[in-house]
Amino acid sequence: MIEFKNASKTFRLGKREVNAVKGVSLAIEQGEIFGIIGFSGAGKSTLLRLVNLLEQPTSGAIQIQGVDLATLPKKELRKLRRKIGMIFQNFNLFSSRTVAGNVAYPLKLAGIPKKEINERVSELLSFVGLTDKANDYPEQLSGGQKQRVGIARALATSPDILICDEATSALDPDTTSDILRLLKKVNHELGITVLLITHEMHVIQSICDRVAVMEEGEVIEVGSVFDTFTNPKHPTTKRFIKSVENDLPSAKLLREWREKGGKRLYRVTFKGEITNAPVLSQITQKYSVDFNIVHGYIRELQERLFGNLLISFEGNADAIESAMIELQSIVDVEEVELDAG
Amino acid sequence: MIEFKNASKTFRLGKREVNAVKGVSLAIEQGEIFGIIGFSGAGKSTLLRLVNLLEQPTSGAIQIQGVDLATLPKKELRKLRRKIGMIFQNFNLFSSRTVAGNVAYPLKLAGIPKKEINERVSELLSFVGLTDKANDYPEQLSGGQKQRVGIARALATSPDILICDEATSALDPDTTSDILRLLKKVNHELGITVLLITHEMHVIQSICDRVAVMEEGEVIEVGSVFDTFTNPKHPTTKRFIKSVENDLPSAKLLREWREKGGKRLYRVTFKGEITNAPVLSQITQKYSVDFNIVHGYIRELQERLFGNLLISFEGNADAIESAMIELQSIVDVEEVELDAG
Amino acid sequence: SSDTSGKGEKTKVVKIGVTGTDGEVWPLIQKKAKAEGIEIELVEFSDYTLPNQALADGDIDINSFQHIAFLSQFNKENNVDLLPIGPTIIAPMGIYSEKIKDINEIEEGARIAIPDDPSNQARALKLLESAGLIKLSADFGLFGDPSKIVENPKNLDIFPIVAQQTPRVLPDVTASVINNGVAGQAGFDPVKDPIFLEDGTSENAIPYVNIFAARAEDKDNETFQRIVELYHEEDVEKAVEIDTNGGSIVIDITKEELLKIFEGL
Amino acid sequence: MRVDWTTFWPRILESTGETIFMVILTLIFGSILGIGFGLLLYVTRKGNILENQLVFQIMNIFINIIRPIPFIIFLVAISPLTRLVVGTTIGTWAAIFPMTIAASFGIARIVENNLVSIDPGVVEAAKAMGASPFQIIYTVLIPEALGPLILGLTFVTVSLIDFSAMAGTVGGGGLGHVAMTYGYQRFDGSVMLVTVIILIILVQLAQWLGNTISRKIMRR
Amino acid sequence: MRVDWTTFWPRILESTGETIFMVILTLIFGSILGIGFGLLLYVTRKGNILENQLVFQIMNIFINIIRPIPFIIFLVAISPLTRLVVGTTIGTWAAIFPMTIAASFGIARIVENNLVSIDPGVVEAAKAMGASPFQIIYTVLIPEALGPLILGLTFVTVSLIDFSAMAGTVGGGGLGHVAMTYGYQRFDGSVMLVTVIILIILVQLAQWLGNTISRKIMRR
Ligand SMILES: Nc1ncnc2c1ncn2[C@@H]1O[C@H](COP(=O)(O)OP(=O)(O)OP(=O)(O)O)[C@@H](O)[C@H]1O
Ligand SMILES: Nc1ncnc2c1ncn2[C@@H]1O[C@H](COP(=O)(O)OP(=O)(O)OP(=O)(O)O)[C@@H](O)[C@H]1O
Ligand SMILES: [Mg+2]
Ligand SMILES: [Mg+2]
Repeated sequence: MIEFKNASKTFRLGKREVNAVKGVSLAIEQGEIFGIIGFSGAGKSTLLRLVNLLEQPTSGAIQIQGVDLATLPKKELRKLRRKIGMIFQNFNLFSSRTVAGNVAYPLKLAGIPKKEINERVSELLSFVGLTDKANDYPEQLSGGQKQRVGIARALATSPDILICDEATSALDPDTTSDILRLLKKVNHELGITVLLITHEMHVIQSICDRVAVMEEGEVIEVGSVFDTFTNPKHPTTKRFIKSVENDLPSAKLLREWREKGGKRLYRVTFKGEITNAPVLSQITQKYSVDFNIVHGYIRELQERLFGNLLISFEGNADAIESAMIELQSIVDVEEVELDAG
Repeated sequence: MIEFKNASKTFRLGKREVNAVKGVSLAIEQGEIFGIIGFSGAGKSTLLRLVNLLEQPTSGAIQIQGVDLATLPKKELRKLRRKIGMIFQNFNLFSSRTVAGNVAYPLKLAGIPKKEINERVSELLSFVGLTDKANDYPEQLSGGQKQRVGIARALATSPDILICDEATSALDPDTTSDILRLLKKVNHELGITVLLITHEMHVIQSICDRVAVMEEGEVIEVGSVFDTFTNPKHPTTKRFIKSVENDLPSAKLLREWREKGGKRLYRVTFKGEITNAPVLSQITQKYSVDFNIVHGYIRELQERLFGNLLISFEGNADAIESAMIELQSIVDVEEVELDAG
Repeated sequence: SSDTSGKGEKTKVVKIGVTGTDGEVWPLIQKKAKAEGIEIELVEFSDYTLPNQALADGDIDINSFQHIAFLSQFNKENNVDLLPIGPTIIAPMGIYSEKIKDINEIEEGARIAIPDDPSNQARALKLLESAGLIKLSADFGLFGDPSKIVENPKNLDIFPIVAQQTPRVLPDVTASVINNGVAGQAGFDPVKDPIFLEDGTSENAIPYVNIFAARAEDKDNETFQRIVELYHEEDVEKAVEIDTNGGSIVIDITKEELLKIFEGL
Repeated sequence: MRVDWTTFWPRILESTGETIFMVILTLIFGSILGIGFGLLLYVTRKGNILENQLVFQIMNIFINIIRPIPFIIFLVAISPLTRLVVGTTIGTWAAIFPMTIAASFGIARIVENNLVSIDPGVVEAAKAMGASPFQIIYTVLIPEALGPLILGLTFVTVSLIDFSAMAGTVGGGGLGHVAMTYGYQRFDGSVMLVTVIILIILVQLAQWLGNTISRKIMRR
Repeated sequence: MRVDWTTFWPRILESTGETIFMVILTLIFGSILGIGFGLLLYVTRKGNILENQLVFQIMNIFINIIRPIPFIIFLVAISPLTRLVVGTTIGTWAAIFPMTIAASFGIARIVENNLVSIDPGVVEAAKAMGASPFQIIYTVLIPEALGPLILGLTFVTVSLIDFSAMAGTVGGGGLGHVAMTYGYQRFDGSVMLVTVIILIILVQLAQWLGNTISRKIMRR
């Protein structure tokens, strides 16, 4: 378990101070995949760097399995660090080592025999799809290739904790899925705790258990991914999720819709089991109302379905009214202002 | 207009050759926002670096407004480069200059008076939200902050062409939208041609006019964003789009669905005007069939709507059959194998 | 010295510290000594302090590079007991010029280059005094420097410089005081070219007789004496003359005389 | 014979002044020349902005011809040039000229050495913005390498302080010369000690200055 | 009188051998010491892996005390140590010892200087992987700085070839000594020319080797 106890980090720039992390208290459970999101500059990377004491907290403490890192003798700290894999935002590859040499590095530190190292390295490289680049040097790689070397290197020693600072930002969607699948697999099979920063909400959605939202050095919201995405509380979280979910069509489309004398629009949101029942279809048939889904999605979040649809209903106004009342008793319905975009 | 004429770029690594770009012919229209996607290492960055001759093509030519760059005298080439803004994948900020100094650099090169430079710089910094970091140095910035400096620097001279190599990969969704909105604005108002690489499909969806897909140095598909996303042709493109669109729920959910004796599932896809008609609702009412949308989305692509829904129909088998036939005459319908996940 | 194999007719090895400026002279002496069963091993230094130190420390057996005055100074400052065991040469100093033909043509404010190592510097100043150009203080001694000039009627600009540079800077000065050994090697005729020449046999010049030096306990070593004698044979004298273009003269005074002068300093 | 310290102090002060004067001037002229040569070496290197094998090889060989020549021989060899430029071959200025030439070649190597470790990405960025090779040199290469460059120049300065002892050869004076002629050659330990201490103080000052400036520039 | 070339050639060859011998040995010992000192200076610097103001300041000052002392005075000052270590204070070995000490301090600065430009990110990565300071030094710092470091050592080698002329002071021989005593002091231009040409050839070889190796390591 990783626990931040009122941890703060302040950078001093001449006379100015930058409070990168402000009194964060957070507990990450063993075997959890924990996501951190937040605006650029919110302090996410700094928070992560506190975990293995790459950055000393200005105040507060960080505990791993109940051990306060700051109290550890240097040797113990190094031992502990070997069990923490880290993928850096800017890769930090050794320019003097080949791709294979970079991946082998932590294994060498761990004193693993050469033969085993070679096997493990080629296994990892084949996984990240860089077998043919094994003998190339970092500056000869594309951005995503560098990132994959960083990933392979962090995974090399099969760490207990994996810290990923935007580990898939330079990867195409397909490679990203591969990596995420792997992360999920190691998490599942080996119980690795994963702490990751990402700006890609679908990464959070597809592998995280819980997510924390940071703003100006503070954690402003923590919760399960499902709760946070279906029911964000803090305005920043809402803005964040909105910006990916994109649950309204563009202002232009809405305007066109209104100009064509468009009917009233309702937002219908629902989650979990209810998604599996033909509720809409049944109620509308009952009241002989036609409906049209204009925009929206039904998608999976942490293996549960979650829907957010923009629907227009057509037919007798009273019938629509009644249908809405019945619908409201089962799912969330709210009318949408057409000029809200 | 930017035109690649059978352009190739080969890197020589000792005896080995890496064909990063292979005979690419491509024309990017003036004032277009053109996206490039592809696997990591596909040659996207290299292709972009050919545009301003940061990389000399091994064969073939690159023309801008009909002028072959390779034939330009050095001085002319430099002049031309000043009209091409470039955002680098790894930022390439000047570590010896402050944030403001980095943004001011291209303006200084252009010989703009100091006062104007200061105004322009603070305008740009305020736009990218880094006013308070003006006097900091790159190594004191977070990843996203660095990227924003790179963006501000590329936009400083109001170039005619903007080349963005994963310009928003390190940015949170909210900041990304801001940047994209700006790109769209400058594209619209000043007619800037934008050439961008991204791994974020929503970036392509929200601002690009056309998109090219690269694989192993070749362009394997080019087309309007709407066509490419709604009707991908090349298997790679399909995989790519699938990986973001995520148009099937997870295998686990599908299995649960099947175990519960789930009914047959159909994928219904439709685009454009038809989305605005309550087709599903009308046809199902006509045949007294219930339906339930299990998974999917209706979203906007280049200001047109596009739907992809996974629907289960309940009721009399014959009725369903008839409904399907009528539906098929209007939209695309195909049955989904439950164990396809 | 060390015998390579006990006593008798076997070869004796003598390590001689030199400063390497004596060209063909040493190979000749080596050859001659070898014929008599003396193996001379030359240790070349390019510095004037270390050969004495090495001698005192026993790293070499005798050395030959200095004049009496220098050795006396070294003994006093370093509290060691090195002695002259035989003379070699004396190289009178001369005043040379490219610009004037006669010492009297030296004008007000003229620049004169002199060697900058302590003993040559003092000697050059004394030469200038004897040429009537300056006057030195009574306590000038063997190692005085330009600060001891008490009268400088022509306001001469006396410019100390590395000895080997004195001939090289002639175009930039009115005159240079040049050690004749150096002048000869630089291609001058040390007899005809100087516009003023030191009297090699004068009181003033005697402390500048070059010598072989040895540790006090070796002052009567026969092998060493034999080497001194070899130095004074005719063919060696000839070689010295050729080597320095006549600038250096092999000097013949007895060991006893030498010691007397040495003690008098 | 020991020096008389009551009259010798002014001499020491004067020599200190001469040393500082020579070192500073040599450093200034040597840096100008050396940075120029070093940049030339770097930019004409294979794959760099003004790649030119001919110029590079000529420079490379030329620098390597001058550097190994024992200074005093070099001094003699270029004395006609010294006379042409300075008007004389003796005195402080006559020492500064060959020292400058010699120092500039050392500086050239150090500059080249520091430029080599600049991230090629920033040079590329400047290129993409249409900077001319000249602009790249003075707006990118020099500022980016400045921190380590100052350490390099500090290194040279310290060498120069040692090196300036050679100035005595041509009557240039300086502390090193005093240490040699009044201390070493006259066996006067007190002169050696005093001059060496002053030299060490000068060097500590130079190093402290260099460290401070470079740390300020590098911000670490 | 000019030297007799028929008998002088062996002398030249022997001196060339002495010079190569001295430079190589000095370089080896000096590099070992110098790299050690340089690393110590770097890692104990403010903010670095073994930050230790005391050690850093002592090293820093110590190096600056030794470097500016005129070599010949330094030579005399450490001659008791030389005798202790080498057994004598004259000859080639007696020259190599003080040269090694002097060179190592120069190398220390050059090493420090090159380490300073390493990207702190890679040091951090190694730290995060649990590398000990010692492991960081030899698996990260040295390999990452190796390219420029080799250029730096080449620089020192060239200086040493020049410097080895000083070996003559203690009877160590070498080409520089021959150039000085037979060329400079005896005004024999042909000796100067020949020795200087050989010195230059040696230096070109050293520089070529250094450039080639460092280019190979840096891949540019
Ligand atoms: N300087 C170089 N030397 C050798 N090979 C190179 C060099 N630069 C790129 N390559 C190779 O060329 C290929 C294409 O690289 P490029 O950077 O264009 O890929 P990319 O499509 O931008 O990938 P990414 O999305 O990961 O950034 C890669 O296989 C890469 O290893
Ligand atoms: N070494 C440093 N010195 C000074 N300020 C720093 C330093 N490192 C980070 N900061 C500042 O601390 C704040 C938090 O930075 P951090 O890198 O943690 O942000 P982040 O949330 O990771 O952002 P991003 O998403 O852009 O990577 C930023 O304002 C940044 O400018
Ligand atoms: Mg970050
Ligand atoms: Mg790329």
